[in-house]
Amino acid sequence: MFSKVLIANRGEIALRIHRACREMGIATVAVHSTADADAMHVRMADESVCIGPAPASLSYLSMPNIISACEITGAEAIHPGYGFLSENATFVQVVEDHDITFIGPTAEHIRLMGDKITAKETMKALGVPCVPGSEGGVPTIEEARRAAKEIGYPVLVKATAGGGGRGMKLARAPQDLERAFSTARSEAKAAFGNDEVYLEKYLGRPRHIEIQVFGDGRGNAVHLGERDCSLQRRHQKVFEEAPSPVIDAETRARIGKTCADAIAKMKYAGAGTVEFLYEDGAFYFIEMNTRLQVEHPVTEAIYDVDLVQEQIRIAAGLPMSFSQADLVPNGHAIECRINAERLPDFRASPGTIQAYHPPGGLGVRMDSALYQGYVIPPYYDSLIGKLIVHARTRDLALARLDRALAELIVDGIDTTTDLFRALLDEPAIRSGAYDIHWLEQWLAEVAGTEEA
Amino acid sequence: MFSKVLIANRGEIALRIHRACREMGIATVAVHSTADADAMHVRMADESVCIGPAPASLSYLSMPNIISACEITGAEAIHPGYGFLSENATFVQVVEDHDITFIGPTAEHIRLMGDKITAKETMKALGVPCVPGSEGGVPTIEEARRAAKEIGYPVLVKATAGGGGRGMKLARAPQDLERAFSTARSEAKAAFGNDEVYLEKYLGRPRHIEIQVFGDGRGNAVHLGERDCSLQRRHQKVFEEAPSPVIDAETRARIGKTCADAIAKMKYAGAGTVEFLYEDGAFYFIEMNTRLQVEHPVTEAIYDVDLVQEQIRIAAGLPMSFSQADLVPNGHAIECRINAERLPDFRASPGTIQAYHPPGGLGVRMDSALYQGYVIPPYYDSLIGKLIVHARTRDLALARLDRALAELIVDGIDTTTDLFRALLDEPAIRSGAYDIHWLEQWLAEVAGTEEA
Amino acid sequence: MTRNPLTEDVEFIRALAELLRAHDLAEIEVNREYGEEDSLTVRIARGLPPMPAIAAAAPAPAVHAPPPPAAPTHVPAAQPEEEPGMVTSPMVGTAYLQPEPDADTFVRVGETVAEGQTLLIIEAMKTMNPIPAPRAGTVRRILVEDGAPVEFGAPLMVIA
Amino acid sequence: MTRNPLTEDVEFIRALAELLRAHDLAEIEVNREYGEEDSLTVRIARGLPPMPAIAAAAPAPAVHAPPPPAAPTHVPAAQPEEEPGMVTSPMVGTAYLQPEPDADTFVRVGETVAEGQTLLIIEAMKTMNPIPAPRAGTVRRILVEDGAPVEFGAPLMVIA
Repeated sequence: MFSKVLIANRGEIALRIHRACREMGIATVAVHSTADADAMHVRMADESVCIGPAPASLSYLSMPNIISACEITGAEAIHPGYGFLSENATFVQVVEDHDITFIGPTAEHIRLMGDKITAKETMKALGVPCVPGSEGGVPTIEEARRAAKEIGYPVLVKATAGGGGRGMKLARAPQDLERAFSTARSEAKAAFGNDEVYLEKYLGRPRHIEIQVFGDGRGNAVHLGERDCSLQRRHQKVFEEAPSPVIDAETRARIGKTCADAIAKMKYAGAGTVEFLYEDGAFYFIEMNTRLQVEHPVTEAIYDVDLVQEQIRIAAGLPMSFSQADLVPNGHAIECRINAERLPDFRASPGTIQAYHPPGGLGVRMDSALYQGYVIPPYYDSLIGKLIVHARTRDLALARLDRALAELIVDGIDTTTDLFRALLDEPAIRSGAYDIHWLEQWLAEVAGTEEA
Repeated sequence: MFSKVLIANRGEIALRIHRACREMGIATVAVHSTADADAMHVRMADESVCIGPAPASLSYLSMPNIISACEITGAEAIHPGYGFLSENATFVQVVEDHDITFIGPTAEHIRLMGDKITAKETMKALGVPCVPGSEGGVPTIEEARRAAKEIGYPVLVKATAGGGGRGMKLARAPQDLERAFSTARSEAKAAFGNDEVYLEKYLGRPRHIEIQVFGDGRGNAVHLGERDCSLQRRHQKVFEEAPSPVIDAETRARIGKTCADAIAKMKYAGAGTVEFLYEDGAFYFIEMNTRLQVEHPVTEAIYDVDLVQEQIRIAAGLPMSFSQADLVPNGHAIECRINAERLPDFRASPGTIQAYHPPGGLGVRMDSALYQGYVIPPYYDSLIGKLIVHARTRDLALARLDRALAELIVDGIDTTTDLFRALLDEPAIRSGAYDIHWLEQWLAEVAGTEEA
Repeated sequence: MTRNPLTEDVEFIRALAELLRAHDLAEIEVNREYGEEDSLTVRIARGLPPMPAIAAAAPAPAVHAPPPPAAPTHVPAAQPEEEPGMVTSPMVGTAYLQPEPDADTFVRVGETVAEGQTLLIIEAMKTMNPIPAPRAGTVRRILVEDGAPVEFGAPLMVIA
Repeated sequence: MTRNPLTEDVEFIRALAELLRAHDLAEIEVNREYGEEDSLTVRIARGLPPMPAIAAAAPAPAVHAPPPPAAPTHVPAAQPEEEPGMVTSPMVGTAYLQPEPDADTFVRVGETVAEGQTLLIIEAMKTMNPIPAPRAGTVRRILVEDGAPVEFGAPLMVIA
C-alpha cells in the first residue's frame, strides 16, 4: 500500500479523498492555489504544496507543478478527484512517466472513452445498448422508411455533416417522415453543402440513469447498480438518487451485468460510470466517465462500500474487496448538491461563510469543505457541499432530507438549499415521475408564476 | 399516528427525538428551563414552553409543568428521552391519567424493573441468567462448602444484612472458604448485629454487555444484539461498541432470544435494555433499563433501524416495523461520549462554544445540540455530543473513529475528545481485550506516569 | 409635513433591526434630523456572541406538517422582575382573569390591590391555582388575556 | 424635494451594510447633510467572527501515521513581492544554489547582479530551470537552502 498520496484537487472532493487516505493510514499531500491557502483540504492534509496562482489553468491544471509537488514530498500516487486533470490522458501518461501511480484507469482507457464516437463504437461492440439509428446515410425516402420502421418511431432525421440542431427534423409517426426527410435534406444542403442525412431514435422524455462500475484491471469487474441523475439544470446534475424510482431489481441486474461485462473485457481498472438515457424501459448509452463521480456517495450509502478506498486499493495492485455477490443494495439514498448560488437565477455567490452548521443525526452525511470564517474564492466551481441522506425506503429518505435541509445553516452567502426544500413539495419529486427536462420546465414555470 | 409530541428532555437526546418526529411528520413541543431558552432543541422545535427555572427539580423534573405544557399546546404524547422522568413510574401514571400517551413501557413494567430485587427475581423466573448464589443464608461451613461447589469458585461470602463491601469476603479456591466464611460472619456480626451470610459467584474481570430489546406490548418481541459498554469511568459509560469483540453470532442469537422471550412474556412495550456482566462465556443479569439508552445509535448503525421512530410507532399502537428475521447486523459501530470535561480529572467545563465543527463524510454520525455561540449551562449533565462511526469491520471502524476525532472541533470549553484519541493508541482497545475495570486502571496508570 | 412620528419611527427602527440581522451587524447608530425640533437618534446593537445563524435555522413548515398550532409558539419567558412590579407566572397553565365565565375580572387596571389578593387564576393539571398579589399596590398593566396559555416566567401583570 | 426619508434612509443604510460585508469591514460611520435641517448620521459595525477554531483543527499525528515527513509541511507561500525586491519561485521544485555539487554558488549575499543573471536553479520534472534576476541590484538575502523543496510563490532571494 502507498505510504503517501497527493490529492490533485480542492474543495469537498479533496477532503473526501483525504478522509479515505487517513482511514487507510496513508499520509496526504494537499496541493492548492494561492487563493486556497486557507482551504479545509489544506488544513487537514499532512502536508501541503502551493502549486500556482488562483486561475486553475496555472495551478490545479499545471501538470509540471503537480508532478514536482509529488517529487518534493515523496508522494507515491496521485488521486485526481473529479474535474481538473481527472480525465486527462496526457496527465496520466506524464504521471506514469515519472514513476508515480495514477489512481484511476489507464491513459488508454481514458483516451478511448474521452472521444464520444470511439466510446460509442467500443461500447456497442461490447454489447452495451446505444441509441439505434440507420447505419450511415439514407439517400432515399424508401430507405428512410425501412430504417425508421426498424428503429421505431419517433425518429430524428439528422444531417450527417450537421450539429447544433440544424438539419435536424422530428418524425413522430410514419406520415411525418416524408416531410421531415425532405426538409432535413434541404436544410442540410443549405447549411452544410451536403444533403446526406441519417436516422436516429428520438427520445422525448428520457431519464438520466448511470451505472457505477468497478474493475480490477485484470479482467474482473462488478457493477454497483444505478444512480438516477435526471434532475438537471443546464446539463448540470443537482439532485441524484439511488435506486432509481423506475428501475427494478431485474432490470438493474441485467443492465449492470452488461456494463460490468463490458469493462471486464476492456480490463478496466478502478471506478467508472456508464451513463445512459432511459426511456420506455430501454437504455441508450451516452458516455462513460472514467473517474469518481460527484454523486458517488449515494452508491456508497446503499451498497455500504467506500469507493475511494476501493480506488486506492486497486491502484496499489490489491484485489477488489467485494465480489458481485457481496453487492446487495440496501434502502434508498439521495444527494443534494449545495451550490454557492443565488436563487432564482443561480448566479454565483462567493463570499465569507459567517456561520456553518451541517445537519447531523441518523442517516445524514454531509461532505463539505466549508467552515465558519472560510472565504469562498470566486475562481472555481460553485459546489460547496453535498448533503446525502440514507433511509430504508424512498419516502423515508425524502422525509429525512426534508429535516436535514431544515437543519443546514450556511450564512454569509446564498446557496441552493431552498431549491431542494421547494422541490420536496412537488408531487413529481415525491412520486419520482420526472425526466431530464422536468427541472428546467419547473424552474421556468416557477419564474413565470413569480413574474405574473 | 400522533400529530404533536412533547419532548420532556434537553440536549442531544431532545434533538434526536425531534429529528425522529420531524421525519414522521409529527410536530414537536420543546420544554426548557430558563437556562435553556437558547438551546438547540428549543430552536428546532415547532413550539416551546418554558417549564421552570434552571434547577432540574423545578423544571425538567416538574411533572405538573410538563403535563400543563402538553395541555396548553395540545401535545398528544410525551417522549421522555433518557434520565430525568424517563424511568419514573409515577410520572407515567400521571401522564396516562391526563389522557396523554407516554412513549415507553407501562408504569407497571417500569416499577417492576426499577426495584433491583424484584427485577432480578422476575428475570430469573423468565429464564434470564443471573449471578448464581446460595438460596438464602448458609448457617454452617458444611453448607457453605456444598453451595460453593455448586456455584463454582471463586465465590464471595456476603452478609445478608450487609452493604458497601462490609462483611464481604472472597474465596478463590476451596482452601480459602473456611477463613472467608468465619471472617465474614464475625465482621457481619460486628457491623450489623447479624452474622448470617450467603454465597455468590465472584466475577473478577467481567465485561458489561447489554442486549437491546424491543416489544410491541402484545406479546411480540425481538432483540437487536448486544452493545459492549465495558469502558466505564465511575460506572459511567464512555465508549460503546457493537458487536462486542467477544460475542459470536451463536452466543448473540442465544442470549438475544432469551431476553426477547422474557420481555415477550411480560408483554413489554417499546425499547428496553437488559444489562449483563459477562465473564468466561457466561452472562449474569444486572438490571433492565426501561427506556432508550444514550448508546442506542451503535445499534441503529449496525441494524439499520431508527429506534426512536420505532418507539413512537409502538406508542401509537402500530405493529413493529421489523421482525427478528429482518434484524441482521451489518459491520461495526463505535460511539464516543464527548463530555464537557477537563482532562485528566474530568472536571466539568461549562462555558461558551467559540467554535463547533463536527466531523463529516462517510460512516460518521454526530448527535449533538452544540452550535457556535451556545453557552453550556452548568446545571446539567456534561454530555455534549456523541460521535458514532460505522464501518464494515472493527478495524475499519477504529480507523474511521481516529480520523473523525481528528476533525472534531469544539472550542471554548474542554472536552473528553483527547481521551478517545489516546485510547485508540492502546493495544487493549485495538484488540478489544478490555473489561469493566480496564479504563479506571489505565487512567490511574497514566496519572501515575505523568506524576512520575 | 405629515410625519406620523410614532408609526414611522417604529417602522424605521424595525427596518434597522432587520438590517442588523440580515447583515450580521453588531451595531447600528443613526442620528436623523428631520427638521427643527424633529430629530431621531437610534442605536441598536445585538448581544454577542453573534448568533445570526440559528435564526435562519428556524425550520420552515415541514412538508407534511399539520396546520400551525393555535397555541403560542416560542413565547419568550420574560426575565422575572425585569420591570419593577412585574408579576410573572410561577407555573405553566392557562390564565383566567375571572372566577367564572360571566363573572367580573378579579382585578382591573387602575385598581388598588392588597397583598395576597387574588389577581388571576392559572389552571394547571385541571387545578385552579389562584395567583395572589405579591405586594399591595395599583394594577398598572394586565399583560395576559383571559384563557391564554402561559409558560413559566411569563409576565402576567404589573403591580406598582 | 420629495425625498421619502423612511425608505431612502433604509436603502442607504442597507447599501452601507452590504459594503461592510462585501469588503469585510468592521465599521462604517457616515454623516450626511441633505440640506438645512435635513441630515443623517449613521454608524454601523460588525462583530468580527472569532476564528480561533480552525487552528485547533490541525490533525494530531494519526495513530498509524508514518514518521513525520522530511519535506516541508505547510510552508506558507509568501505574498509575492511583499517585501521590496523579493524574488519568489515561479514553480514547484527543488532549489539548487550552485550549478553542480562542488561548484560555487551562482550568487552570494552582497554581490551585485545584472538583470537576467541566473540566481539559482529550480529542478522540476527532472528539468533544470534557471531563475534569472528580474532586475539589476544587490543580493540582500538568500532565503532558500541548497537542495530545499520550494512551492509556488516561495521566497527565494531579495535583490535590491
